[in-house]
Amino acid sequence: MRINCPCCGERGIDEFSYYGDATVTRPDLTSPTAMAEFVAYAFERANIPGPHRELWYHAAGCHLWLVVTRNIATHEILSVESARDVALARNANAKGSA
Amino acid sequence: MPVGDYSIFSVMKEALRGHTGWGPAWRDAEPKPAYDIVIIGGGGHGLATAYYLAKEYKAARIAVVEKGWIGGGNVGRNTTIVRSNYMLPGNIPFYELSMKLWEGLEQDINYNAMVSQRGVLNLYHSDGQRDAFARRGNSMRLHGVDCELLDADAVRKMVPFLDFENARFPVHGGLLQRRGGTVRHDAVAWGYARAADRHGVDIIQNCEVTAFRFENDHVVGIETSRGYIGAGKVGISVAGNSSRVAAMAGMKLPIESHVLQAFVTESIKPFIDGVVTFGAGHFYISQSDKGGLVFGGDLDGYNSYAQRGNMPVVEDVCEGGMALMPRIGRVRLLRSWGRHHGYVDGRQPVHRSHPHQGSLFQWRVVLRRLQGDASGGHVFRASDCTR
Amino acid sequence: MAKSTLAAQSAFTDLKTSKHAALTIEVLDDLTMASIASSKGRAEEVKAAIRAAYGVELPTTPERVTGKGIAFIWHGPDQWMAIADRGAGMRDIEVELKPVLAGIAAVVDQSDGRAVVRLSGPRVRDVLAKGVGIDLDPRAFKSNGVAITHASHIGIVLWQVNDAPAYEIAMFRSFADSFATWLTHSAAEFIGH
Amino acid sequence: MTGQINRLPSGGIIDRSRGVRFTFDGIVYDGHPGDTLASALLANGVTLTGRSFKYHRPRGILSAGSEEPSALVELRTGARREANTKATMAEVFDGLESTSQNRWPSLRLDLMSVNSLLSPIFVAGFYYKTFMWPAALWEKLYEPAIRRAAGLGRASQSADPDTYEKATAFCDVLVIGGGPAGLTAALNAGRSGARVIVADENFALGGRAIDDAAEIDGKPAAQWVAAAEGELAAMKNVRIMRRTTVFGTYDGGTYGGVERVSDHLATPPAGIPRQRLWHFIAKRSVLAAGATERPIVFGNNDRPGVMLAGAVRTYINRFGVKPGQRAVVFANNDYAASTVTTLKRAGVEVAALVDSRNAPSSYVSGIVGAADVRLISGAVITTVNGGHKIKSVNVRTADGRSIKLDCDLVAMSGGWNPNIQLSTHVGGKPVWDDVICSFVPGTLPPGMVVAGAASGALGLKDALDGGAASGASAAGATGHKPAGISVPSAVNESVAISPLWRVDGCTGKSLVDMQNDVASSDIELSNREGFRSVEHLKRYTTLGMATDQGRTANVNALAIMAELTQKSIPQTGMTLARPPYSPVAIGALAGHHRGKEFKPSRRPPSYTWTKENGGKFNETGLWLRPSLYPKSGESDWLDTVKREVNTVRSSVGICDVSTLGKIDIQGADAALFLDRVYMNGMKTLAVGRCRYGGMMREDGILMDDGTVARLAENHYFLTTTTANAVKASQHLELCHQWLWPELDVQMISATEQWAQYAVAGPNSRALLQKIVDPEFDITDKGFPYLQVGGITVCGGIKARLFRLSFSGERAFEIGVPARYGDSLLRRLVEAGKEFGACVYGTESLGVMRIEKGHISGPELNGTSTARDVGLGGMVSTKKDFIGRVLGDRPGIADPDRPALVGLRPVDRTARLRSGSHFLSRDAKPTAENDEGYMTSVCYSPTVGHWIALGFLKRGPQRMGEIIRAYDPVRGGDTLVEVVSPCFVDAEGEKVRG
Repeated sequence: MRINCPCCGERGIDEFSYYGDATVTRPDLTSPTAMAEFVAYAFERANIPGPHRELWYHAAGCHLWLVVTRNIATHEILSVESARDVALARNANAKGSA
Repeated sequence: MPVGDYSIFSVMKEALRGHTGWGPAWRDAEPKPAYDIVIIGGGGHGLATAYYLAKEYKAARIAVVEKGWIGGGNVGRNTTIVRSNYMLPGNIPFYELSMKLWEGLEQDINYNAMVSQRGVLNLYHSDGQRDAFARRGNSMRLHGVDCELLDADAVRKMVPFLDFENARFPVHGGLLQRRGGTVRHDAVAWGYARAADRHGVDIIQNCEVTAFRFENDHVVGIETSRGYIGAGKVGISVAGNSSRVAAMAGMKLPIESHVLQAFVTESIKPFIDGVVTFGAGHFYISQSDKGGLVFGGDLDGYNSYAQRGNMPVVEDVCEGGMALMPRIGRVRLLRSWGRHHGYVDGRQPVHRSHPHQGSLFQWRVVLRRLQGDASGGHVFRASDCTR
Repeated sequence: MAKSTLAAQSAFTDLKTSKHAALTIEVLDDLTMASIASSKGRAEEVKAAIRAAYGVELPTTPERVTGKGIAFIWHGPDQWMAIADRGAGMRDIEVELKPVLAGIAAVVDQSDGRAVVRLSGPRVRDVLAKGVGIDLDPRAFKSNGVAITHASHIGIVLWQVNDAPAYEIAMFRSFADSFATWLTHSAAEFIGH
Repeated sequence: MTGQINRLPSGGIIDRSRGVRFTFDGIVYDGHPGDTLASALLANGVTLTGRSFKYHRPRGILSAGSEEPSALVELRTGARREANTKATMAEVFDGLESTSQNRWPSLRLDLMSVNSLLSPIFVAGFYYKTFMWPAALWEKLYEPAIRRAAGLGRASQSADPDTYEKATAFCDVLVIGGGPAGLTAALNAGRSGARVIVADENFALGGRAIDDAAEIDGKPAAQWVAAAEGELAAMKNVRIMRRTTVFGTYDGGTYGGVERVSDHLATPPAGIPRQRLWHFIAKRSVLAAGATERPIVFGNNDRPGVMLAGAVRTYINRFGVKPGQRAVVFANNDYAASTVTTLKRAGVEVAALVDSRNAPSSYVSGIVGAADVRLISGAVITTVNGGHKIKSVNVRTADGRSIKLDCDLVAMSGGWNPNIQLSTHVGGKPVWDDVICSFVPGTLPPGMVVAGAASGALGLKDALDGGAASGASAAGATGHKPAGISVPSAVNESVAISPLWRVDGCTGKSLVDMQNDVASSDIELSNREGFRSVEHLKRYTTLGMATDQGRTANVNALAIMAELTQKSIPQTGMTLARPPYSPVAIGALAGHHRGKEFKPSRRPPSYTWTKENGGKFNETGLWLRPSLYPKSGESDWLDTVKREVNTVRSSVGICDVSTLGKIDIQGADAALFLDRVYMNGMKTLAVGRCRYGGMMREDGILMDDGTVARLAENHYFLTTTTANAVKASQHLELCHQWLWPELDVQMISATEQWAQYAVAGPNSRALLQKIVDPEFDITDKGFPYLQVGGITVCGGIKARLFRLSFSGERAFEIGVPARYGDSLLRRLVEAGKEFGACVYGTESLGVMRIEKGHISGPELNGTSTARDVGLGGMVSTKKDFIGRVLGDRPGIADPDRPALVGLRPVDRTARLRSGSHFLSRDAKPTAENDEGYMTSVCYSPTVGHWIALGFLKRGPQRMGEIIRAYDPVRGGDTLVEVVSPCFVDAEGEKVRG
């Protein structure tokens, strides 16, 4: 598998380390159901074949965290984004909707 | 009427008439409208579960439904090791029960699964690792499980061909479970299937589950590619597909499906006796009764349903192999394969009840461990029918 | 600065340098280096400050720019590594850059954190191919190109100095001798042992 | 020596001007460069090459390529001995030693061939049904016997003396196979300017064009191939790789290849590896791997002398060897008919062409007519007669008569199977092609096109056309426009076929998988017992699992199973191939990384000095950390540790702590960021001060600990443990980039910039005073405990000084730029002489931290919480931080969980051992009574006996209780007293003053 790092270009997966699901969002400590939310955040996963948004780290490269959308049934990589950019957009949305 | 019991006598008898008297090892059953218990997944755990259930509850109507052919999942894709040398309290009794079942398995199911207790030796390479293994070994002893902590000399005597001279991480010793070993993995599935079948279990192949049917929060049956099948209880035993099947029942599991590659070499004359695991790299190895070196190492490390891995892990495992046993350099890797299995932190089987009220619906997840197949079936049987 | 009585040790204690026609291996021990990481949202100011001080444009892609007696190597988004010869004057890039980038970037001395080797000659790409998974063909990688990657399990930053071709490779100092072992092994085919 | 009796006077592409001398089973033979071992043996009239796996049937050479299932030999001797080498792929060289396998005592007289007589018992799966009673005998008798009998060749018992390499190559177009399709693909892609790699598993290009002595562009194929090769070699953008097998397709256009760099030489030349593993990264690939001829399944079809028809042509055309004197050709297709012509041309008598089809095509009639060879249509060979050598074959004619034809060679052809394996490795599904009666590639891996025989285009013209078009299109897809497609002229052979998978009514075993001795009857048994799915068939009979990867067996087996179950072949299934395409040496896959180079070693700044002074190292992750500095006169490590610890506690010692992870954190939000990643507060840390800190994982488990120093308002410098440095840095980056990207934080690793030494002991300040430049005040008042500051040492070298202590003594850590690390250590040692200072390693460091009850790796073991290790009080409740919520989840917040205590033996002379479990004093040793375990132990020179730390259930409430430390794996069972984990200076006075 090769991942097209937005900074470094395409590299073999030996340069990256996989972290996991990128669709979960860290809950708010002050939520009344914080414990249940954190349990879901830390442990529960959809894990269904097909496109999967997931975090990878360019460990042997530029140290960028990436959001990779990858079909986990075929290993086809559909998109690669900087996690920071995705997170900033997520935060902006959260603010916008707040 | 096909030949019944397997034995050297029946084999000799059949040899004289060209083996024409053997019948199917198990019936290729057609689905009936309803069963008391339906097990989804015809792998090691599912078949063992059906067998132990059928053996104990003779009147129960039981079926195993399998989307492809039985034994095609993890039970047919692992590296054949059986052991109970785990550390954490919950695991040892589970796998030790399995070990005990393995030990009497062949007579119990009348099938030679070639359980071979040639020992599992986990090497350690530092004082810290030694202490961790001592802790594990003591834990095993407290559970009544055999194990020995060997020092470097004892290891050298046992496996003199390891790299003791030029190692980057020298071998300091090992934890040995003599009762650990290997089993012919396919035969586990076939043996349980045949034994379950002889107890009246319907094994329904090429039957894919597409949905669950619930009434009042109780499961009443499953929709399949071969029609609706009513069920008093349903067990899920589908390894890496657990999330997918559980999702049909509206459940989310603490699991990702990861791929683990395994490897076998060309057949060579006896080369290594028991199972050896490298404590400073991702490599473990044994030799099959056919002569192939069977080895594996680390997960590929990403979520996957593809049942195949990539090159970095192949290389990583072979690097571990060469570091530990530099005499395997000219032995050729013949075949690699991947299996996907559920992965939880700690990588252990998960037995859980459905969160819906009443817990009338059971599911279980079978992970990578062949070791747990026998006890998984047993434990599941217990949890299934004692409530 | 008072004259210190401490002696500097080369990062490469075991590497045999080479002047072979096929492959030249040199150790660059006397460098001063610093990491630069722009403060949040201040990258343009950082570029402007460097432009003003050194007359070069900091790259935003994996490239190297060279100014008078200094080079800047892209090191990730809004991050760079400044490199210069230390020389007899004991130049210290961290000390030099801190006032230039005060308040707009973090500057951290790396002069001793990295070991640097220079490889050049007609077989250099063949040698590097034995451990580096980067396409160094002239069509894909040019002079001043930069790659952060690994070589034979050792993290490196590699940049192309010229079309000879010559490359410089920086790695964490502690890895230098393992890198040297790999390099010696890989180069043996072309330059002997 | 009998001489090369079967060598033709001319022909082939061997180098007749030179000879090579080799041995097989100790007998010396001659061959030529360009020979394989198989061709050279055949030239010398050797046809018996080995014994089969299970029944020890005599075996010879079936094929001329990597699909060879039978002619497997041991090559070389001693440490270089390699088992199961295909004689058809091994190049001969001067001095080559080869040996037959799986026979005892000799190849001709193999006593194990008694198995053949027992073959009625040894059918597929027989062992599953037997050897069960009595149970004890399985392990004692049956299995050892099975294991001894199993296996083919003998692997070397010594470490592999050769070296291996790995390399990566990038290209626009990877052409897999250098036959006619591959060459036209490479030429057309190359001419467009694309970067092309053409890899062929053989040592010579040309493939079937040469094997069949075809005509291309009106010239003999060899001439055209040489010209094509010349043109390719002249292109700078093309790389020709011979002896290179592309063995696997992986995701993302990655292909694995292995180059047999030196296998054709007696030993690799200095500096050259034996083999090289290639990672090919290709934008596009052209699979032109050709096709493998199928055997036909009939009685004794595995006898030496039964060969594939194509192989017969290859031996004659490529190697100038005639594989027999009198041949019968047996085929179900047109393509094989030319074998007759080839044989005749080589002077081999052809007894007949036995064609299973009732009505021979005009193509076949034309050929046999011209060659004046008897054609027996609608006929089959039922049985081969003869053991080590063929004597004759029985032929059943169309009208059912049996006739006997004398011969010593059978050339058979059941048609051709495209070599589609590489198209299926990443999930491509092949499809059935009724025209060629085999599977052809269906869905392809991204970027792959297939050409020539691999695509099912068996004819030469089609292969050349397909190759050219594929090469051009693949290059075009990478942005290289060819000027036009150029294809040489050639004629298609007729490949018409009418399937014949097996001959019924045979006597003798009809082999399907020759290497694994799977016969047609085994497939019948498999069907009878319900093992009908292709995967069951394979696993039950071991069919297709041999070193040829089922290339000669799988399709025949499927067809037979389809026949038995009355299904079509595609309905019956297809086993998907998995890498490798042909077996790859493990050494090649490991490359450089073995022995000391298994992993890189990280050397700390004190490495040289430690070596010079006889210090020992231990492996901590990749680091080699000095562990112990024995002095002469010390009898064991404990003596050394005692001296080192006593020296530190009474005077001063020096320890290299450079390996700790060091991260520089700056930015306006640095304080806030650290507050969120540490469980304790960091905002409140004053500038110029240090604080111990702990990090959790989000699940509430303790991840790492270290110190945080605040160098300026927005500037922190933190350390991680040596073992967790990489993990911690990755975690912090995740927090920064993914969780809180809005924060202004810059994180830069500075681990390697600083050589850092702990200087510990009552005299530490006095010693440092001699190093630190005089303008800096490092008195207890001016530089108190937990102070940090920038200073200079030794006349102006910039340095950082920390007042930290792991030992519990007054102590400092001093950091200087790493290049001065060696020199500074020497200076410290020199300056320390007046205090009797010592340098100490991780052993003494460990002892002193245990004496102080400080946690380390054994306590930070991935399952412990802050509470477990006694740091519960540090956990902030005033802020959010990673792990805050789940750290309180029911499972891990259980107050009954084992927690940190100190332990000392009741009998003070007793030794303690880490890993012991705790039991109440009188409790039985059972799992239910397990109350925790000992994590760290040491002999404490300071208190004069062994001490320990451990996790004990409700431990902190059990001070003074006597419990058992149970250690059956080392025969230990010691009574210990539960005490505070801090054994030395509990009030912490020494550390401050």
